[in-house]
Amino acid sequence: MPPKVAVKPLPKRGGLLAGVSDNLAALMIGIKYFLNPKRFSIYYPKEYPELRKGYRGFIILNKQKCISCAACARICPSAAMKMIRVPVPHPKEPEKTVMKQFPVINYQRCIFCGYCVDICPTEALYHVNYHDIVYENLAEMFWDLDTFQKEPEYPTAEEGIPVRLMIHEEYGLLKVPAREKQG
Amino acid sequence: MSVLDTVASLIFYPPIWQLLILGFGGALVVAMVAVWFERKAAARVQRRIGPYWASPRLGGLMHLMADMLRYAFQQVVIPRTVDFWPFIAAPIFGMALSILPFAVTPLTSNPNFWPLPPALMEYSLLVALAITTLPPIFIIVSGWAANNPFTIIGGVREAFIILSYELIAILSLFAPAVAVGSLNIVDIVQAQGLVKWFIVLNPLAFLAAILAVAMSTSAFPFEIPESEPEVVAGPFTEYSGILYALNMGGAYMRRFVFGLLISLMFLGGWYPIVPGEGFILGYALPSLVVVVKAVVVVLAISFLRAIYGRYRLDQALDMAWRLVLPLTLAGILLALVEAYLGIF
Amino acid sequence: MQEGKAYVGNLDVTAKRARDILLGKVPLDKVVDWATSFSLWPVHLTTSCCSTEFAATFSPRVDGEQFGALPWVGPRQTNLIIIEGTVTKKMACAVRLTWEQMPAPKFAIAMGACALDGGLFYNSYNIVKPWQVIPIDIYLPGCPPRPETLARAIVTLQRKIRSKKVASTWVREGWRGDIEPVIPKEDLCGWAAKSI
Amino acid sequence: MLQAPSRDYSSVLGLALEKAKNALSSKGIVFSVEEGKGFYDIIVEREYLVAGATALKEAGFDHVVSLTVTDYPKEKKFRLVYHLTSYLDYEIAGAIIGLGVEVPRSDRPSVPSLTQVWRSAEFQEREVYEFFGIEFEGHPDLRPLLLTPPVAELRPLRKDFVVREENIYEGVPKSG
Amino acid sequence: MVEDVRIYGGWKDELGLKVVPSKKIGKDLYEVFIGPQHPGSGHMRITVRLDGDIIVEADPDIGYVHRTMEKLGEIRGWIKPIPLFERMAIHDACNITMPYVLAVEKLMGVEPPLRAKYLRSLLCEINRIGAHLYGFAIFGVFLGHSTMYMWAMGDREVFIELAEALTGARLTHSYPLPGGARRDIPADFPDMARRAVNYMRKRLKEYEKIFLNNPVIRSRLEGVGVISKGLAAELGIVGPNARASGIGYDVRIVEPYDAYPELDFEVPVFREGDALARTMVRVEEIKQSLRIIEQAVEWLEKNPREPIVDKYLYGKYPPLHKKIMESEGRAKLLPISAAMKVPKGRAIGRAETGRGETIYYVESDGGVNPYRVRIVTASARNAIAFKYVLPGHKIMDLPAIYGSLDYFPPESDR
Repeated sequence: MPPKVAVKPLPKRGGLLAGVSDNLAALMIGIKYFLNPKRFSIYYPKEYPELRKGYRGFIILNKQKCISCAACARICPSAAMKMIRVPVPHPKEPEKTVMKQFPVINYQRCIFCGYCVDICPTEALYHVNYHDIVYENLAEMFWDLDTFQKEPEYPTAEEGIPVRLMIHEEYGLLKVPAREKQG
Repeated sequence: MSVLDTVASLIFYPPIWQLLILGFGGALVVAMVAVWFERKAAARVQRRIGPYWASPRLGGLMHLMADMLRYAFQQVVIPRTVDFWPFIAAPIFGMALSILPFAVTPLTSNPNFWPLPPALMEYSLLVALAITTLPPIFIIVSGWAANNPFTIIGGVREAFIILSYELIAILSLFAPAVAVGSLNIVDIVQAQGLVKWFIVLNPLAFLAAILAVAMSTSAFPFEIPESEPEVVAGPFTEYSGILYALNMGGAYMRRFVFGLLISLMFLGGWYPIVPGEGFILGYALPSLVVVVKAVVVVLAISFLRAIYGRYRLDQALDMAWRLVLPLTLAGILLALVEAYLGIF
Repeated sequence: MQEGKAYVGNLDVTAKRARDILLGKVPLDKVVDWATSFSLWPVHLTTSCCSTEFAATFSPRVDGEQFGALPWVGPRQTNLIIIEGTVTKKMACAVRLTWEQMPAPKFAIAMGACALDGGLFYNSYNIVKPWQVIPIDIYLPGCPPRPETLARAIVTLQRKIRSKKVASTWVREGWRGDIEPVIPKEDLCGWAAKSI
Repeated sequence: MLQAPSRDYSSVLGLALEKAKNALSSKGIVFSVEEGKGFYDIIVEREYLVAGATALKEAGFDHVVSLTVTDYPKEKKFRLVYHLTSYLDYEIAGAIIGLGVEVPRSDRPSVPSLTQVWRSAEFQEREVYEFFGIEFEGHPDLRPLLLTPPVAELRPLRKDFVVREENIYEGVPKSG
Repeated sequence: MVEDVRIYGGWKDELGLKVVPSKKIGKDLYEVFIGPQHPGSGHMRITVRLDGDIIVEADPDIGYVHRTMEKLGEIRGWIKPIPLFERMAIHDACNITMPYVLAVEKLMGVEPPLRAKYLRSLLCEINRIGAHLYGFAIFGVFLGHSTMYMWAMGDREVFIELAEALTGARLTHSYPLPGGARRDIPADFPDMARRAVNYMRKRLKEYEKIFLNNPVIRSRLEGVGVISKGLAAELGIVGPNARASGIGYDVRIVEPYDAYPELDFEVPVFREGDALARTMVRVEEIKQSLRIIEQAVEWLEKNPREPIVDKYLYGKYPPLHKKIMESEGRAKLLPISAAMKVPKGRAIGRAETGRGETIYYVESDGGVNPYRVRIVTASARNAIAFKYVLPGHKIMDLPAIYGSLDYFPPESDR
């Protein structure tokens, strides 16, 4: 069945009777939700949503896998990723060093599009599944090579318990604990 | 009589006493609870939490205290373009006049605790209604004094709204007086007794009164003078800090005053408690019942925020003149019939 | 206060103590900071497309009102400005004017990559960076940041106000003078008088 | 009229081109057709622009979708195309036909405004005015639309306004 | 005070619903600036001149979010502009990038595999629902109905969860690529989608009770901001706004793309052209989008998984990439795509976004960058409606008209 255009009449409502019944219906549905709000709000610092595995959160570098191809820096739409040259031990002669280039990232600009992760030929870059970290100054947001290899501290996880929002037919979203309670 | 006695008698003179306790203390608490309920009930209907983290055990009631304190300590910006004295004076006078009706409303039938001398009590309804018509004038003044397109449009809208609701409010609150044949609030409450409440005997006037209160205190769906999408915050756009808090509080005080009047005129006042002798039985308990009924009315009006949007100005005026005014007149007619039948 | 002696005996000590309480402002500071931190009302200024996530923050998922933050209509009654993404040269004037209209103590959150270093528009000819226009307290990475990130920013700002006594210092000492915006107002709003 | 089955777009486009050609030739307008992917551009001389627009409007092309201007600094010209389509004429609805003119790249390039023909071109002509500096003669309200005057004076969409792109080693603080 | 005022309006209406008064009005007009810091404007400004309560002249002043998309599109290669253009309407991300991808596909002459087409259409429809719900939310605020705002935003989260499960990002999916899509559906996706569809159908009935049939709201919408069919065609109004005026125009029908020719759905059209009709079009479109999601999910579940990128690209995949595609359903990019070249030519790509038809004119000179990208979004074409529809209405109708036009400034300003 191909798509088609369908002209529809606008539902008309009028008259005193419809006016009274519509007012009552609106009031009733308000009272219905007042009595049973079916809410799924997250009490934020005490609860936080645990995101799915494929979520595109902060990007972390696995230095061992990096082959210095610079594809990530070239695909980055906001020029947040840059290559720096650092000395690393020579693969065959340990006392010598060679210059090798690695990516560093500027989270002032990163837009979390994940192109760098997808273009990396060796899967040296990966996402962590959290995103809610804030900064009080701009300089912290430029990650040098050491910071880029560590997953960032996640203060929310220390304060709260993880919950998961499930899609539910009755409630829309339903808040369930992400993990079993310990002990 | 010593000076101390004079001071004591002044302080314990019932109108001032009631004004201080109910006006500055009680009404402030009621306004806080009303705003809290408005936000919390709307949040429940809207499937979210509402104010919470300032005091999780009280359900976020302290957030309102925080708001009030924050306004109190915030900078008061007075733009160079405003008319200085009216700009400052309007919210203060508006607030003062909003709580003045507490000084004339009796909350018990025990004459020892009436705020006015018994001779004046004959006209207590008239006096209370007369005072309630004053505060909106200061809203208009504040709108004009702020000298900003939005405040001026807001002030004009307020004026339109006043014209339409004033008549309805007064007529619908007079309906019980017509039925009973007295302008004394105490008489009207006594006439209602335990069961013959006017909400049952005259639902038309009650509905009209509720609508009039919603209009006069710009509750939804009649929140037209402060309609955000066109006129930002209406007459209060330029106000900041404590002056804005006074303006905001004034509206809720007025709602509470009207709530008191409705609870007395339609909801049987202090019944089922029959006031007796002494402070507890004669004043505290009956007034508590009246206040609780008034709070229920206020909260019910606040709840409408979650259900309705706002009317357009001309639609609201149209509704007031074409629908609610006939309703009020029908209510008066009903009251006349009841008076003729001699129910009271 | 020692038994029975406080009122009559040692007037000096009592007066001093009273002065400490009233003028030392120790509890008053706490009250001001507490009240301000739980009453951060963001002004309605949508600079760019992060406003969708700003809207989502104040929607049922992460209800921003649970922190006492109530998005409000006019700048005069608010004390928080959330820069929602890119600030263009045309918008920068509005941002600055709104900031100046807000009564002190006031705070600012810059949201999203565009508001930090331009994000995708780092070399665009029509943007300015918000930290050049107004002083910013908290920065959020992401494009756009998640609603939880904005909630985190509000929580962090609340803690900052309480721990560093930002609001009470501001109340006592007037305008916060430590951060000067980079771009002067004439450069931001000068175009309004110009026409071609 | 509205019961649209799934149609073959290319045949509709062919029909629309025929209709446009007929309308223009009946007014005696000289034109050349250039093919693009999914549309045709009809390029006319500057003096025929208003007449051609009127003819196309009569033929059923009732609104402007896009006023597309491209700068060719090497050939010293702007290529200015009104991309048109139709809502009300069902036969050609959705087919994009461009009515174009080539403007020499002078100090103050100008073309006659087509706002009087298509009201929908009004804002787009203002946009082209600020981005390219092309003036539209007879436009009722020619002001910059999107940009502030200082930025609009740069004429940012011309090719000689260059935006610098960073390379992959640039802007890194010196650190280990 | 303004002298010598131009009077617009006086448009005759076919249905005889409204004729804007075009009387000559004297000097004492009242000028009100709505925006940019204004609860009723968003990121734009409308200069409104009032005669009493009646709007005489409205001058939309847009461009507060102009972020130079067309210029930046000329210097960023062929892949990088996808996230860039997405920022025009981030809650409608897949739809707004589709036309660009389609135009590049036309220039390159590639055709995505059928599975990728279905995936893209699926995400487009999820985004369309999200965009319409966002529109409802803003509309609710404009009419003072905060419950509608919260409900619509809350239910939008359901579809954002769906999109997040599919693409890994809440709003900015950057999902379509020339010749394919980026991720295949996860295993639990079909169940989630079906639950979301059933839930939304129930909720739409509740929306009717509290918002659409609410007498207060209806009185604000009926007969307000009427755009007749002729006026809509003359001003070039697009999308749901045009369909509310009786114009049965939808890119999914006139130039079908992706999987739409194979799907069964209707394009709802109303004739009234007032604010209520524009609202109802969106409600009906949500219903149709739910149908499309059901069909697309069923197709994706029924048919075996296949590579979701173009055959040529897949042929160049190293074994690791192929393994990832099979195990995670994630399409890797090849380093060549950072600097790919596209044959010379001109192409127009267009798609039906949540707010209407969006057109990208892409010109290539055979290099690594597009030579010219011209973007005309739906909101950009609807902006002119403010100038011609507002005059003659009361100032309190402004939010009702603004909200019903579903105007989104970042999309309009590009």
